[in-house]
Amino acid sequence: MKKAFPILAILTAALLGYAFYEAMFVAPTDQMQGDVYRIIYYHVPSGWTMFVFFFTNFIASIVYLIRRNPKADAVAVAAAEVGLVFCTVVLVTGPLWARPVWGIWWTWDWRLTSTLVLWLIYASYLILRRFSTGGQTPVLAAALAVFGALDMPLVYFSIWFFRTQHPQPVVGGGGSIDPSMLRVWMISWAAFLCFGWLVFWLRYRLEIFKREVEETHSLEAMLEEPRFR
Amino acid sequence: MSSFWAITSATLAKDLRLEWRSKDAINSMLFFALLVVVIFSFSFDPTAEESRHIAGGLVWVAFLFAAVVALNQTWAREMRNAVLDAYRVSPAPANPLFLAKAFGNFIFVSIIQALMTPLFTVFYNLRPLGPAWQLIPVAILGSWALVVNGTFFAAMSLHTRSREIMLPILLFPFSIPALVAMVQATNTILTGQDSAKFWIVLLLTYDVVFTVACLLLFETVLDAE
Amino acid sequence: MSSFWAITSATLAKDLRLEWRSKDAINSMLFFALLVVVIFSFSFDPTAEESRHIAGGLVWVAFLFAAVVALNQTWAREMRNAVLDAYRVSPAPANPLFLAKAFGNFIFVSIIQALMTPLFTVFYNLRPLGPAWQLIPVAILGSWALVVNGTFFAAMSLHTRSREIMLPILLFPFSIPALVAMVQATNTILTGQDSAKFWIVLLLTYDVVFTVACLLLFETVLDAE
Amino acid sequence: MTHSQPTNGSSVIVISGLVKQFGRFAALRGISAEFSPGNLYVILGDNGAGKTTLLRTFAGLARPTRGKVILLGTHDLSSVSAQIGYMAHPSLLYDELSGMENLRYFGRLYGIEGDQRCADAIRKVHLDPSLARPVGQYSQGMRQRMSLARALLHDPGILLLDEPFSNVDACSASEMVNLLGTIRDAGKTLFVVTHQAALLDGVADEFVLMGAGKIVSRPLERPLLEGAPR
Amino acid sequence: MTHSQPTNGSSVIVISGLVKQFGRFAALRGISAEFSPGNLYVILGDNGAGKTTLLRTFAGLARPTRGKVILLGTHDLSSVSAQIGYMAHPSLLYDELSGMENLRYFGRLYGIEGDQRCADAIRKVHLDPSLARPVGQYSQGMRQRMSLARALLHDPGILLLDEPFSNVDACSASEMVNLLGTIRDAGKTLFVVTHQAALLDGVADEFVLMGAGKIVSRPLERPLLEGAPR
Ligand code: HEM
Ligand SMILES: Nc1ncnc2c1ncn2[C@@H]1O[C@H](COP(=O)(O)OP(=O)(O)OP(=O)(O)O)[C@@H](O)[C@H]1O
Ligand SMILES: Nc1ncnc2c1ncn2[C@@H]1O[C@H](COP(=O)(O)OP(=O)(O)OP(=O)(O)O)[C@@H](O)[C@H]1O
Ligand SMILES: [Mg+2]
Ligand SMILES: [Mg+2]
Repeated sequence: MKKAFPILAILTAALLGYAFYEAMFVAPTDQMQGDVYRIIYYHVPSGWTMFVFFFTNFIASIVYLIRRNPKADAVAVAAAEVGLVFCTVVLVTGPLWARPVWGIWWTWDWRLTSTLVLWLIYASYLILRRFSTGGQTPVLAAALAVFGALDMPLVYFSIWFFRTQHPQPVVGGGGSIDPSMLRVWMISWAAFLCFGWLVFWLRYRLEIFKREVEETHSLEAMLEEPRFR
Repeated sequence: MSSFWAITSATLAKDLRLEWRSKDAINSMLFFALLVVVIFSFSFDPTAEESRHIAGGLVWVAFLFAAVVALNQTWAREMRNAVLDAYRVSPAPANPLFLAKAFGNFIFVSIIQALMTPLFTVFYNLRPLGPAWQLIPVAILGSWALVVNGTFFAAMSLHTRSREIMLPILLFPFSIPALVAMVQATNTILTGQDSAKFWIVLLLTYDVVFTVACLLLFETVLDAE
Repeated sequence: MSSFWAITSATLAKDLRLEWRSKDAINSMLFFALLVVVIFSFSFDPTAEESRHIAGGLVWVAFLFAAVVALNQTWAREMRNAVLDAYRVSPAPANPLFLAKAFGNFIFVSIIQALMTPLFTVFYNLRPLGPAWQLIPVAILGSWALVVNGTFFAAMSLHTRSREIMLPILLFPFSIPALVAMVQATNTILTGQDSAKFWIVLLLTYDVVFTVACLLLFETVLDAE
Repeated sequence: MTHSQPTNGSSVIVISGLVKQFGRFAALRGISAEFSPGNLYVILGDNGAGKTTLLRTFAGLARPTRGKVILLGTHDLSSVSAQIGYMAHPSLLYDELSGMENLRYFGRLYGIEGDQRCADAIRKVHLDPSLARPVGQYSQGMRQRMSLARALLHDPGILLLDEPFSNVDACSASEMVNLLGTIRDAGKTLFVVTHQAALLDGVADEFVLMGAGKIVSRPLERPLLEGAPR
Repeated sequence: MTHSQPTNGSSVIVISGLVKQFGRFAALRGISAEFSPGNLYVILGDNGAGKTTLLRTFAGLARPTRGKVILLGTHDLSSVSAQIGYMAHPSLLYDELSGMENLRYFGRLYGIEGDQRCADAIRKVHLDPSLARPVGQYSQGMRQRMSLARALLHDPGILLLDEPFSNVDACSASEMVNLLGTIRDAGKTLFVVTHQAALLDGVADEFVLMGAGKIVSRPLERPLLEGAPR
């Protein structure tokens, strides 16, 4: 485990560098938007990665509710945190891009709104984890995660019913893209996924480690005699 | 199954009796809702044409906040003297308790709505240009959406620190889709520009999905210690 | 006199400690503020021209909501385990308790305001056309008006008998002048059409009158059994 | 240390290796024991010994951190909850309702209809079923007795009573003891936590002494008690 | 019936014709009595006899419907409240604060600065001042003792204790009794409501029996008690 990490880290860094190179220098310039569009190689992969992690959180929460396996809970926390970070990236790169292209930072467009809702939901998930007292945190959090996952389809399927300013999804939607751009997209996405997975893995290890430490402490506490009655 | 409904109705009857004795929730909701109506009518000219455009938002924000005030009280009553423990050791299943609480809150919110709607209509000089009867399903589905999730999250926030503020923190993000649907449906009906059908269907879906989810998960949340 | 302030500050410190048991409290408040603003933005189209006209109303409704959430909590804490009796048997006078509670709620509402104002400004694209600094006294005086009466009436409502009659019937008409003044002052400053001076003076008078009244009457209310 | 009773297929409660932790603090530190039906067990111990925590795990209100509780032969405590009567430190009653209204509600949770059984339960603890005053206005001892009535209402096979006699006057307490004796003689199993062991001398079948999260001795060599139990 | 003590200028508490009604129900039905300083009075009586109500009128928490309470020579109870220590059925403590934090706050109400006296009060009831756990997580008996510590904190001249020993284990209870004895010997006046009269046998100066809102007999002929009080 300890040896694997540096190797993976180096590989990921290399992949990220390569993706950066492809995005900045290899991919063709957009006819309408010029070079600003290159932010797409960060915006979109972050969006996809975020979905991957939120979905992981959902699955892990379900597993936890059924099996009550603490590892599933550790996966759920880690996934929610990493997912929230990528969601933040989407929410930051989106307006950065919107400003030159649409002329405004933000609009209450359904797609943007739903991304904000997603962010809020997972932020409240993490806040609940902070604030709940005692040993029931994982149960409550898992229940909340299920609610979050249920909210998403409602939010996202309604995209098809709206005319939004935001481009339609390429996969399953009406959008289309140049194949050479698609290639770079895929590379960036792979790089982001690797990076996300690496961070997630670290966070997961940390969580497991924390729990082990707590376990040891509580075992110690059990052995020592109480100081008073 | 019949005992399921017997317990639900017994719990609901008990809650209504308690509320009738103290009038806690109703009073604070009513007070708050009245203030909201008055504030808004003072703060801008309610006879203006555009009032119709924002009325949906006003009404539902007022109800949402009023509901939060009431929902915060729901479970507090069960925590005093640890009465909830008495429910938990009994063979009664968890869901009747949840349904009774949700129905109870639904009744409160409906009462507030019944009282406030005439006020709003008068103050804002509202006259729906679309089919007015559609407001009734919107009101029912919308209130239920607020209440079913609110009851669930209020139960959740029992186990947290700073309980009162936890409820809106959990409830608001999850109810945004429903809220948007309610507001849009109301506005569409009031302005009569479009059909509210899509929004009503969305609300209905939301209600069904979340009621089922609450019923499936409530026992877990109740028994978490 | 010095013991008066010592008790006030001890009580305030105790309340803040109870409230701030965790360092995350501020985070959760920030989040709460964000949610309220977002909820409003969904419900009203904030880019509309008239947003400036209704902004005063919106802002104060949001603060009122935050205040109600805080006020509901204030005395409930003292009733648990009958802790209030411990205060009443002590030689400490009643008013420090009242002031501490009012200050505590004031701090809470002020933090929410401080967090929410920038958010509102951004989301609603607000730019006061009148003298912006006047918003500060309006905010302070307005919050105090909300909080001082709210604390008093929340204390009254401890005794169920009086609560039924008192809370909506008294608090409501009494708060309206203050609310109107706050909303009008804010709107006037935002639109820059007029001078807000009259409203500020009205608020100030209201605050002084009601603070004195509360201090004079609080002991009676507290000792009523 | 843990238990000295022969393993017995018909035990009402079997616990093994029971540990309950609150954060870093262990309230129960590995308890194994068996309890046979039809007995009245008196649980003694210092404040903070873990008596309440033990009763709460029996009632299914606290989930053990480690270890098992088998109640009436099953792990699934909720399936046998109709057989459990639980009385706690707090009254578990709605302060704003009268005694009768309280019991009527709790009766419904157990499928009990009609006022007859509620009134009987209230009379058993020597209170007046027609008292209209809300429970919040009862005196402490009256509330305590009403709480016992709630626990007895559905005639459970296992009664878990957490300090039923505290705040109860001497005369009512001895009546309550007789009542518990009658219930035991009807074949029920009772667990009574108390600090007034002498009161139960006449009816207790076995004294269980707890200390620092463990069962210290059982049956108790009773250094505190004078008379021998039946 | 009412009292049999000679009227005495130096009485700490004089009550005459005390009536307390809750709606139509009279919890105190015309009590007159005097209590002299430096004594430990034990108040006995059935549940609902009015003991708690009597202590609450002494403490100024309940206003008599009729009749008078003169405390340390004055009618104005709030002017002598620094001389009163009161312990009730509920703990009068904030569940979310630790014991030390609780006492520190209540100390401020009496003008007590610094942790020394708070820690002393906690040690007096055999708890640990450094325990960081919030009081809500204490066991019932620990909370009860912490509540006594709160009442003792400002070293009051008159102590009103409502069932201090309920839920307290036998060993701690006898330590508490000794503590009360010491306090009495330091010249304070104590009123202790309890249902465990036998516990206080050794230290009580006088037993006061209440029944149905009246003082039934005083000094008590003690049918319930074996040993003679000092
Ligand atoms: C202002 C805030 C914005 C937010 C919150 C946002 C959010 C998102 C999200 C969550 C996704 C991934 C969803 C999916 O793959 O279905 C996405 C994809 C995308 N965004 Fe944005 N976006 C923003 C602005 C923009 C702008 C200004 C543009 C360009 C004009 C843009 C272009 C795209 C494109 C092309 C995709 C890929 C669509 C796909 O194939 O799925 N976005 N955006
Ligand atoms: N929720 C909790 N969180 C943390 N600690 C707890 C909690 N509940 C109980 N404890 C601790 O567990 C220990 C045992 O508590 P328990 O209530 O079981 O004692 P007990 O034997 O019933 O005492 P008593 O006779 O005073 O009622 C105590 O030290 C208590 O502080
Ligand atoms: N707020 C109230 N409203 C109505 N009746 C009350 C109220 N408080 C007490 N009572 C009634 O007054 C009577 C005396 O109550 P009190 O609490 O003084 O009894 P007590 O002697 O302390 O009993 P216990 O030993 O059970 O604590 C009881 O019948 C009680 O129901
Ligand atoms: Mg206990
Ligand atoms: Mg009493």
